[in-house]
Amino acid sequence: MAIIDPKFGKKLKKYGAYEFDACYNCGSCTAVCSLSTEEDSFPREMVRFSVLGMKDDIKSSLKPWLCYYCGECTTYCPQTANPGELMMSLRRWLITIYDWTGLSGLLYKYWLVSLFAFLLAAAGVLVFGYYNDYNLESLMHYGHLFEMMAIAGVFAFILLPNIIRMWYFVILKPGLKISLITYIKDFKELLIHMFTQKRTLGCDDSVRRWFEHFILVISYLTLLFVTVFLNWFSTQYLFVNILGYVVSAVIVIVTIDFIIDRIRKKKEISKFSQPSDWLFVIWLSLMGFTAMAVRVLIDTGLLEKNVWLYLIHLIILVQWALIIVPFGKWTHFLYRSFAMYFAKLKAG
Amino acid sequence: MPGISIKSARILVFSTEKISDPAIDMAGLLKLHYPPTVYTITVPCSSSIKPKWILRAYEKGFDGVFIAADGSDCPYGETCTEKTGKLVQRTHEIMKEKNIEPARLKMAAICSVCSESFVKQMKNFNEYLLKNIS
Amino acid sequence: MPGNIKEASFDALVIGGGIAGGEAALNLANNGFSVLLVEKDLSIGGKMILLSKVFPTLDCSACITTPKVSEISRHPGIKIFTRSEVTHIVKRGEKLFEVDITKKPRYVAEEDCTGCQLCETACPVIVPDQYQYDLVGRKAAFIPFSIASPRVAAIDIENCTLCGACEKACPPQCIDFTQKEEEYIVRVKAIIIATGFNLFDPLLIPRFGFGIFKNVITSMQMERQLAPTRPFNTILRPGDGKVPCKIAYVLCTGSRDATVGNPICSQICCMYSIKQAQLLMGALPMADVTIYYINIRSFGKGFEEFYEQAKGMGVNFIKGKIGKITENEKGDLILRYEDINENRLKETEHDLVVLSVGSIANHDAAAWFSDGELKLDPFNFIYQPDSLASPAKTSLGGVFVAGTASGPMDIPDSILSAGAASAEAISYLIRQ
Amino acid sequence: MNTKIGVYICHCGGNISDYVDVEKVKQAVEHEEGVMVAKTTIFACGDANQQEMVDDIQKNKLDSVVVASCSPKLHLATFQAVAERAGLNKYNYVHANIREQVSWAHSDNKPGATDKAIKIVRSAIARVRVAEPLESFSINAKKAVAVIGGGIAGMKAAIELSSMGCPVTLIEREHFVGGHTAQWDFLFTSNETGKELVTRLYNEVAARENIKLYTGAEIMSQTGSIGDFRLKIKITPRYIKEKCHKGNLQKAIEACPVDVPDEFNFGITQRKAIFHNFPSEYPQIPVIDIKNCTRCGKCEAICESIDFSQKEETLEIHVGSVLVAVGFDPYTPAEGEFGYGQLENVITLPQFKRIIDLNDRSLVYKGKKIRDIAYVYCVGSRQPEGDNKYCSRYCCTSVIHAAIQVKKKFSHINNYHFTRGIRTYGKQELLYNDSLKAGDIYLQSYEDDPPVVFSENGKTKVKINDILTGKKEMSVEADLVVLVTGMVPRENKALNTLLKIPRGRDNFYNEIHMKLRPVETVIDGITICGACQGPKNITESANSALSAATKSYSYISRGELSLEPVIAKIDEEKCTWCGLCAEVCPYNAIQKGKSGTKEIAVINDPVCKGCGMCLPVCPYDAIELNSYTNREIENMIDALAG
Repeated sequence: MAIIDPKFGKKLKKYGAYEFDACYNCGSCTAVCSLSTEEDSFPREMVRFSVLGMKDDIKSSLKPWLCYYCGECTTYCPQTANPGELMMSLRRWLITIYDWTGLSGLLYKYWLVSLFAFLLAAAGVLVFGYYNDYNLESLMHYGHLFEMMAIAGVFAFILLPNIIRMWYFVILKPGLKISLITYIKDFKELLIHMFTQKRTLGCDDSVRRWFEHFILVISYLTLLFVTVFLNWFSTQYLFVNILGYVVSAVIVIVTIDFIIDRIRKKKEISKFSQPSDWLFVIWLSLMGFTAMAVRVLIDTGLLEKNVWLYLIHLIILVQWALIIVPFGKWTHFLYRSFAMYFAKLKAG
Repeated sequence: MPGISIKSARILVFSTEKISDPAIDMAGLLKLHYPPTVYTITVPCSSSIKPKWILRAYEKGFDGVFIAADGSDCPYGETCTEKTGKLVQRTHEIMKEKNIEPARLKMAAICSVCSESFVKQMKNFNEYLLKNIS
Repeated sequence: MPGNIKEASFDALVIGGGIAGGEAALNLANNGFSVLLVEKDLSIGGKMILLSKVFPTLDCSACITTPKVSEISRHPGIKIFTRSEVTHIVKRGEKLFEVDITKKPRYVAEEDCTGCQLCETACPVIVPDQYQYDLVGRKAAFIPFSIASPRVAAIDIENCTLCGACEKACPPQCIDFTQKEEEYIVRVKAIIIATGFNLFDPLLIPRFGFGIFKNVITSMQMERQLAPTRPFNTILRPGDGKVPCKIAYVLCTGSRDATVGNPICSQICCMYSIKQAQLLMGALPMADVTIYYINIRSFGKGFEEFYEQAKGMGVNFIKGKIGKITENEKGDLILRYEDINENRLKETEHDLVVLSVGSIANHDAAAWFSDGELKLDPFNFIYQPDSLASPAKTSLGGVFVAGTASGPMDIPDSILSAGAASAEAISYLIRQ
Repeated sequence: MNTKIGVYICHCGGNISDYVDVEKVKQAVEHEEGVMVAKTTIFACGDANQQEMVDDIQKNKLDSVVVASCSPKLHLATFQAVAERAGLNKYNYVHANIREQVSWAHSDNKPGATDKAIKIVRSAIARVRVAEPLESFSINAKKAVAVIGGGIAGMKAAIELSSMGCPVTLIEREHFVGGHTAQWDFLFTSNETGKELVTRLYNEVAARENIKLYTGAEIMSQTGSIGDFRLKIKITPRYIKEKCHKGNLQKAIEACPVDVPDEFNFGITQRKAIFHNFPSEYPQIPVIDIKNCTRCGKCEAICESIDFSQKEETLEIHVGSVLVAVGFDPYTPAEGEFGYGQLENVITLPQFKRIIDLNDRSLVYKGKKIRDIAYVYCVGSRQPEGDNKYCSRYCCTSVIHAAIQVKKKFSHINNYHFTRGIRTYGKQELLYNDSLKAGDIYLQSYEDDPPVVFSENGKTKVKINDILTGKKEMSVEADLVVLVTGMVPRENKALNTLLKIPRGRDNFYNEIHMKLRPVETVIDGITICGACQGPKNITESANSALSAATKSYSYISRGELSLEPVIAKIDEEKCTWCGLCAEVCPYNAIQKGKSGTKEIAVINDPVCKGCGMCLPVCPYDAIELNSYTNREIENMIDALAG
């Protein structure tokens, strides 16, 4: 027997869902959703679970991740209950639930905590710079080292355990029995979705959105690879250098387009922006921009005299790698891909 | 000219002012045809028809009498159907005594828009009478 | 041309000749007051006279309306202006309103026309028949519908080619193309507004496919197909004239829907859909009728029993609002919805879809008065400042509202509301 | 016997003449017995022809007229009026339908149609030959109305009738007016409270000189018929003459040693045997509940206005019409229905509304603070098994409104609605939206799977298989369970027996026709309105009350009533009073009477509706119906057969 918990709905409002309790259960949202299927019908079910506060059912559900927010449900909701944004809020809430450290929750719910964390990261970089006498070479050396350590550390201590927790909530706890062979056989699902996000194409009018998102993800991953493993800032290879320029330029262009959308609020998906959404796009944009600027100064030989620019890049990088990637919106990239993988497993 | 040579039975219809009359009128409005030897006498309610009127019709040469009853729509209350039924029953008995085929008296509920059903009833009754009576 | 303006006085003006306006006019006239009844259409009787049967008694709508309509048109105390529109109303004082009315020409001498329909036969022009909700055509010289009152021809001058065929065919020679608009200034002591409602226009919801897919029709079109004065002798779907066997009703089309600006419930759609479903089960015994609903609102006297009766007859009720409708190559329609009872998305094929369109406000009335004297509610219905104790009163003394001009209502409620409006008007007229 | 008959046969502009040879019809009938004038005309209904008919009648001193044209539904009244204009009795006019029933119906058979038309015109002539002039008879109508029931509907109807200049006797069974509305706090659609609305209407009633209000009054007997009803009313005294001096009333109430459940609060509180309902109750004089009073005399000692010598009074009133507005009772759940009467925190919606009103700072019931409230819908309504199959219409809106009010008035309230589908029709939908947005939780069950109220570990819980959540079983621990009870007709056996207003399957009073005559009953002169006719909210009650007022007023406004003369008449010689006719009469219009010493049936003319149901049952053929006499019908049969 499920117990009704009206407090959950109030809590969810902190994650951006405002109107969902206006739902009168007509099912229009599910019926207009192009990703909803007979087996996986949403978003109404999630709206209903949220209204009644059925946390466990939401926790064990992959449906929030199956939604790619085309916004049609919100456009056609006769009660203006905004189911699309509810799904987004559930994703935010789930990120905090999967996160074993609990820090995500603090960052999502209290913007002051976020501010403090960002300032702390910036201060750390400045202090670090001070102890290195703002020596560019040393800074770049440690910066590069940090990049590698951060990737390894965040993945090993935060993201991997969180993915395991997600797996626990959606597969293990509900008692699903899945053979190892299935795990191996369906693993390609994870990679396909991680690199293509092809499910977005199921949303009605989303080829452009998918393409932007696709090249953003590819560029981001390439930039990561170029800077960390091919050491863009020190490379002598022209091809690598140009590749770095291209991908960072793509990142800047696409993120600026996203920011403009969020400011204009014309599309359903960009109407409601939480601090986490702003931080994500702006920092990604700044990442690309500062990386490109740093390399420009390297190529023009001016970086020696403008160490501050590298410091700014480093601040952005540290904030990105230690706050946004492990605890912020970045994780949706991972969870979505895993959700598709798990969904495939569940479907057998 | 069609219709002239075809003989039709003479039928007297007792219809009611508020319910079956409008249906018979509408049959005409919709140009639905039935034998021209069907004649109508209007009464307020089908339960007000005296058996002796019905008997007189046979005496004077009518082949059949049809009561277009109000059914449950009767403005004078729901007992109308039952009462009309009773008077038909009683008339049937007298008809038997007088050696008049009881099937020559028919009753059916005709609602105020039952034009089609009225026409159907008339056609069937006419056929029946032509076949069995004269 | 002020010289041509005619003047007249009445005790009361009733605007709108539907069932509410008619009832109000009769009540006033039966108590000895002179009434002017103004109707903008060619016939009085409103929407009710065009309906099939009425819930929950299933008696014929025309059979209830036509005796009222003929009583109204024969009543010595009631003067009827059809095809006439009120343009301006000024309150000159206590119990004195000055009303400007334009009587538009019908190009037929109303008194002489016998309704023989010979002009109709003669007329070569065919246009969609608005009284059959465009299901069939009519002529440019036409009688609105067979039970219209007055049952008198009119010329649809916009579509008329002025060929003169009707003129030649008319036995009493009552067709008169020289008729002009007539302006009236009417002085009345009290006004009853009974302007009724408008049907929601389903073109505003493109995902339901009305106007795109031929076999998506409105409930009013189905109503006409079921009416005694129906255009075809059976039920058919417009796409190919096939008799449908799997019919769907889409409830709340344009009601309870903030996205089309009408968040309120239209109050009648559940019941008329259930009624049509019952009539369809009778007319097409093999047909399968499904009603897709959010909540069934069978709240009136005998309504719940009527709903149960429909379930007993085998009408399917599925809880879930239709999300979108698509068409396949056979012209059948695929309805996508969430079956709430089963908590899952479904797609079902139907060969005819009826959109149960809601009622929305007809806010003509506000414009007749200057400077917002007549207040409207947020949905453009006439505002009732004392809705509990005096529902017929409006924001302007001496002006009363009857029927659906003040909000969605079914027929019995409209008639009661008309009774209330006439009561208020009578005591207003009698009071010193 | 009419011997100067005018016959007019209409072409109807071809509608008739295209299929019926009208000239042949004319020739066939012009030599019929008694026919003086026979003409054909292009349009009989046209003004020119009407004038010609008037001239013919007057010039030839015609005594009767037949027009053969379209259906009598269209033009019977038109030609009756022509006859009257020419000075004839309108019953000396007979209409023959040769369009709908001849030319159109037999357009496929012109000779057949002509033949039929001839016979129909002949039968009309045969009928008119023996037609008798009839006078519609008028009776005096007493220009006064009795309104039974002093709730919102009754008061509103009384006020309106009084405005129309009609004296009203307003009869209320309780000692205070206002009905159930007086018990409600804020009302939906306005910010008015029930008390304020009652106050407003009562002040109107009190200000009208032509309204006489009796409280504590009941109808004892009713005789007469439309235009002339006589009602006997019994009035129980209040035993208090007027208001006590300042403050003394409160003291007197406190002094009373009797404690009985307070009906005004639906039994959730106690009151004394001397009591009033609320500070602004009307009339503003308290009452002594004499059934429970012990006559201890304590109140008498304190308040000088108390007067135990007051006696029950009866009085007779004479009115032309009776308007019944006796309202509803809230449904009382059976013992154990959803825990009612067994679990102490299970109450009904009316009780809940009183509790909201009676509590101030925090919501407390039976000493316990209330936070979680469960509302169980459709209690006593929409019962698949049981008497009340109907929907009570007002309850969804009423309970949602109450739930919103309780959240507004008190903090930390959680509302859980266990529904069977919300029916906030029309603009009331907005209220449902408000409540959703305020965070109220709605669950829904099937008709045959209602929620269950049960007690577990001393806690009251409600569980439901929620169809909105894939039929999951959901449960709530509730501090208070409110049973959303519907409306049932007010218990009033005596009145039902007296007035004999028919009741429907749902036991509410039945109108003649929901759409044609929505406030009239089959008993002429008696109108009904408000919730005694079926569940209604206040606005709808007011609408029906005003409608009923109009109808009652139109019966009597002219001071006389004109009744149709098409009624049954008794042949005194033939009648032997067997009583069969009286048995079948649906209107009780036939009674045993005397003609000299002979017992015969007597028709009460104003009550007879002219249905004729009595005609065929008479074994002696002693009853005839005006305008459908044996002679007329038999003449027609003969002519049609001929």
